[in-house]
Amino acid sequence: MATTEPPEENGSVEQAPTSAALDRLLAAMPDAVVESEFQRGAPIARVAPARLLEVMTFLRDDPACRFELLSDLCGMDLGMVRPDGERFDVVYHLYSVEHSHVLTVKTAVADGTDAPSVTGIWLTANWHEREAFDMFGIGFAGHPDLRRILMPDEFDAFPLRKDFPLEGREKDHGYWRQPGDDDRYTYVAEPPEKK
Amino acid sequence: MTEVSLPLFLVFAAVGVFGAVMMVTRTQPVHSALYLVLTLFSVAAIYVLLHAEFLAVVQILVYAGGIMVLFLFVIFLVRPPVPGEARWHGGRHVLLSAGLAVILACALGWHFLESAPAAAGNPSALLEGGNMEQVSMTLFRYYILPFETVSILLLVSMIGAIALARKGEGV
Amino acid sequence: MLGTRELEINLGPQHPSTHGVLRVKLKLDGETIVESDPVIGYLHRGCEKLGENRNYIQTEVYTDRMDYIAAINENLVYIEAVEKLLGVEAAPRAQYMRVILAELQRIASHLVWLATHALDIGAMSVFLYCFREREAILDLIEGYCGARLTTNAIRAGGMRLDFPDGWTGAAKDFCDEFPARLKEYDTLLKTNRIWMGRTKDIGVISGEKALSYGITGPCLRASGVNYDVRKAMPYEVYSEMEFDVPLGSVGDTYDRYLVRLEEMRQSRLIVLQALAKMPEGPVMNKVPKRIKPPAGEVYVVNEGPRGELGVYLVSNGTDTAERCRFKSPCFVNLQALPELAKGHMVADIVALIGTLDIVLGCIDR
Amino acid sequence: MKEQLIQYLAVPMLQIAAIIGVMLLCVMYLVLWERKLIAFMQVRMGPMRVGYHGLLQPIADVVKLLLKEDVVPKAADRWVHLISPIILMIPALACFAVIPFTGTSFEVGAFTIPLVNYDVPALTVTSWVADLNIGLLYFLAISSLGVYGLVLAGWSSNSKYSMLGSLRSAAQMISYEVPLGLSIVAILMLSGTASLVGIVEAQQEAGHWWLFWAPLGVPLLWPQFIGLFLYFVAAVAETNRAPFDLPEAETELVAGFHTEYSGMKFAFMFLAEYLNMILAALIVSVLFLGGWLPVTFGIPGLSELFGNFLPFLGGAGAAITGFFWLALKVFLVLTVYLWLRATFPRYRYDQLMSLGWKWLIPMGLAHVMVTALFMLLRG
Repeated sequence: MATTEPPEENGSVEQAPTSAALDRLLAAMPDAVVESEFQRGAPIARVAPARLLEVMTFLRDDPACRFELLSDLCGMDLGMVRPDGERFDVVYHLYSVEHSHVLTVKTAVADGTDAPSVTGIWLTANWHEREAFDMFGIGFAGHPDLRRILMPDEFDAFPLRKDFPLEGREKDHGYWRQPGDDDRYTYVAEPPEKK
Repeated sequence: MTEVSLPLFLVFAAVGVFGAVMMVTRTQPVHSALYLVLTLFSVAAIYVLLHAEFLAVVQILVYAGGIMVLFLFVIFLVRPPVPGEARWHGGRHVLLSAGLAVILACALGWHFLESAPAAAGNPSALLEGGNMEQVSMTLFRYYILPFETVSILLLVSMIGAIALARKGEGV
Repeated sequence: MLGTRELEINLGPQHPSTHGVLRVKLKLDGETIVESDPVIGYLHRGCEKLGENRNYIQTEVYTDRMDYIAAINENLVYIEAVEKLLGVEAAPRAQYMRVILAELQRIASHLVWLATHALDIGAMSVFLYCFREREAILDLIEGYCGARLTTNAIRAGGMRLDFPDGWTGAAKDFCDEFPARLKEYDTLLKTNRIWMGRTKDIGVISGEKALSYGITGPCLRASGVNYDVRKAMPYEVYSEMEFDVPLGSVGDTYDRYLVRLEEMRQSRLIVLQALAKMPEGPVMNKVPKRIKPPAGEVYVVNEGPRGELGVYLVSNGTDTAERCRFKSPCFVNLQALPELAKGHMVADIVALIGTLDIVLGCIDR
Repeated sequence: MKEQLIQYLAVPMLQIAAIIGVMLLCVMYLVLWERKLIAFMQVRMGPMRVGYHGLLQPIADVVKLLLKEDVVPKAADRWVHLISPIILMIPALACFAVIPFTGTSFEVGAFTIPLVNYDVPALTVTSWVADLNIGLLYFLAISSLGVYGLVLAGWSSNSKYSMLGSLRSAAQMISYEVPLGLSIVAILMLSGTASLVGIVEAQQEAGHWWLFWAPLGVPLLWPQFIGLFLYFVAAVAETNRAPFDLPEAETELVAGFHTEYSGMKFAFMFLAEYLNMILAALIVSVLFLGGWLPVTFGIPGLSELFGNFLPFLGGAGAAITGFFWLALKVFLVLTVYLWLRATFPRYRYDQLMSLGWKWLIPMGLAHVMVTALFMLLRG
């Protein structure tokens, strides 16, 4: 390494970032990638849900890409940012141990529709997709065991959605919220009397 | 000490019979097994009264300490603890077993009446001192062939049982 | 023949060796595990939701509470993400300080792992020996930032304060003494027949499978895959440090044990190098008081003691993140537990939970 | 008749009371010693608060256990749950009946108990309750009954963890009974008797402990080290102590068979475990280490000197000396016992089984045969 600072730390705008993996993907499947960009030096490719599995399989198996590791998979609620488009993004952070390069793949999902499950490509997607389902209510078509993971099974909302209040709802987990003396809440089994 | 041993014998015999009856009538197999242990103990105590201490100790060591523990083991494994699952089987079985018991009692009684006087008069004479030497002499000197035959027989049946049990596993 | 039924037992959430509030539903045939299903979420505190409702500076506090065994590493990865989002860099001296603290924290975390792992397998003394050394590290950390566990030590742009007087000497003393202590653990465990019997060939996972499961950190390296973020994508001043990445060959519990022990030695070397190379100078670069990064997103990964720690921050131009995602290595590693445990015995499940080195705060977030 | 009644009824009763009392005290301080010793090995202090350096800690523990609420699970089999700690205790105590604590017997002259004016005839008091000619077998038989306590405790609690613990203990006990028995066969052959008193006397006659038995006159050609090792390993396993503490492996089974026990019942189980440890150490001392014989035994000159280092007390001095030497040996064996716990990780169930069946039993058989061979060669 020539510089003491790793390149990803620079984040300089003047230097045009490049990514061999993104170039390879754009060359091999130009019609699958809806949009590609660089954010703080990291390549991001947006893919339509219909082509996602195809793209992901290519990214894992192509010798120039070889993304063996699905570093992270998460959902994102863009309800405020993108009011007219699909509500959710599913974000995949890929890493290749062989080439030591990264790629972020995104796919947009509307509320109530499913994203394709990548559990067949990376086993690790199983729990990540369950978490995305648990937190955002994003469905994953083809997931072997899509149930809640962090929240209790009987929970009926999706807490990471932007419309879910930070302090919780009137009634959660079977208990009612009752305002206490000092800005704190207590939780009671019976609905509190409205004053 | 004969005057002490008779009442003791009666006590142990009563406990033994009580244990046996309770064993048969319990619906919970673990309780049955416990009563059987009680019976085995009473029998061991009676051996001691007959000056057959070695037999008594072996009775406890082998039956109470070994075999009955295995019994419990099997009961646990085959039947997870669901109390009161076993039920009373009713009339026919009772009649049948009572009949068999009566026949057995008659046979034993007849046998003792016929051949008792010679031996029963002085039971300790049968096993002089009841110690280890006596038993080992009997087993390993006078009856060595039958003893070994029986052990081979037991070994064969044990191997057979294992083979049967593991049949499904392709061993 | 006599049929035996499968026995279902519930390991946890209140159980001595689940390292917190993990619950594992086990199906047993005798003592052999047929099926296991980890149930998590008992410690879910909504750190991500909080991160989207608090500003960037406030959110750092929550990172302490995720992996509370290795808070500095969590701080570091989060602050790196914020710095990258802001487009600032840490002061050079601060970068060395971060490496020193992060590596000390890694040793402390590995010590907790070894302590609890050994205790799970019944080696009681190792537990206390490890905690003795960990205490020394925690004293150092407390000496720097005033807190033992919830450090909150790192700021965007550098460090809040320089090391206090005498701190570097104390750190060096610890490093000098540490190899002898490691040797003590080796005498107790490394060639102990019982220890080897309990860990060899337990929970074997191939490198390929481990990658597919997303396993990272020592667990991945024990399976022979050479992936260490400190080498692959060096951050801070790791590119200047000389150290080896220990690799395993079999991918069993024993290999994971060896790899982690060697990592402690390597971490010690890194601390010594960083202490020697650390330049003088300010520890803080100029950073605006209110952190309001321009819109955009970053995904930053670090090598935590348990594996690849990731932070995904999406900024919308305000002082609050639009999306604040914490990728937890424990969460991912734990997912492989059913695969590792299959066919082993009940006693092994505690060895396996131990070898994955999970922290429930990190899993549930 | 009156003499007989006192000799065969009153004296044993007093002996039994004395043994139980002393042993309970021993258990209390054995626990303290364990905590202190392991604390020392683990660079910590151990109990320090109650009394000087925690010397009164055992008493505080006993009081605590006595006052604790006795919790019985709702679904437990109440009767079995109640009797299993008792079943554990009885064999542990009963075994002490055949242990010779010291060699010499006291002659107690006739005296009159004041107040009631009851004349007591002259008596012979020994340090053992009974010297059975099948003493060793009696010990084996009675100690094998302790497993019922464990098994039934686990079963009656109606808890899966307890159940797994008791299944393990049953399997473990049965497996290790065999090597335990095999390891003492050689001693039986050497002594020519199964009486524990007889075994010590045989060592005295032979002029050395059985541990240092020198076949064909060659020292250390085939000493009983193997027998001692086998016995010790099997005894550790029988008493469910580390590294064989699987039935109560706290990291796997919470507390194994006694998970659902509290208060007095738990105290009983705890007592029984430590009584069994003391018993095992006593048997090791008697069989292999020469019982009440002094540790300098076999060294000319010294053994006479230390055989009775309280000569001014006469017979009582010899008895006290013997008791001292036995206590010392037991203490050392127990210390090794505790040391194991601080050092070793725990075995796994299947490893334990294979160790027992594949290693200890063949070793035991071989040991018996080689010893027998040497005895034959000697003629």
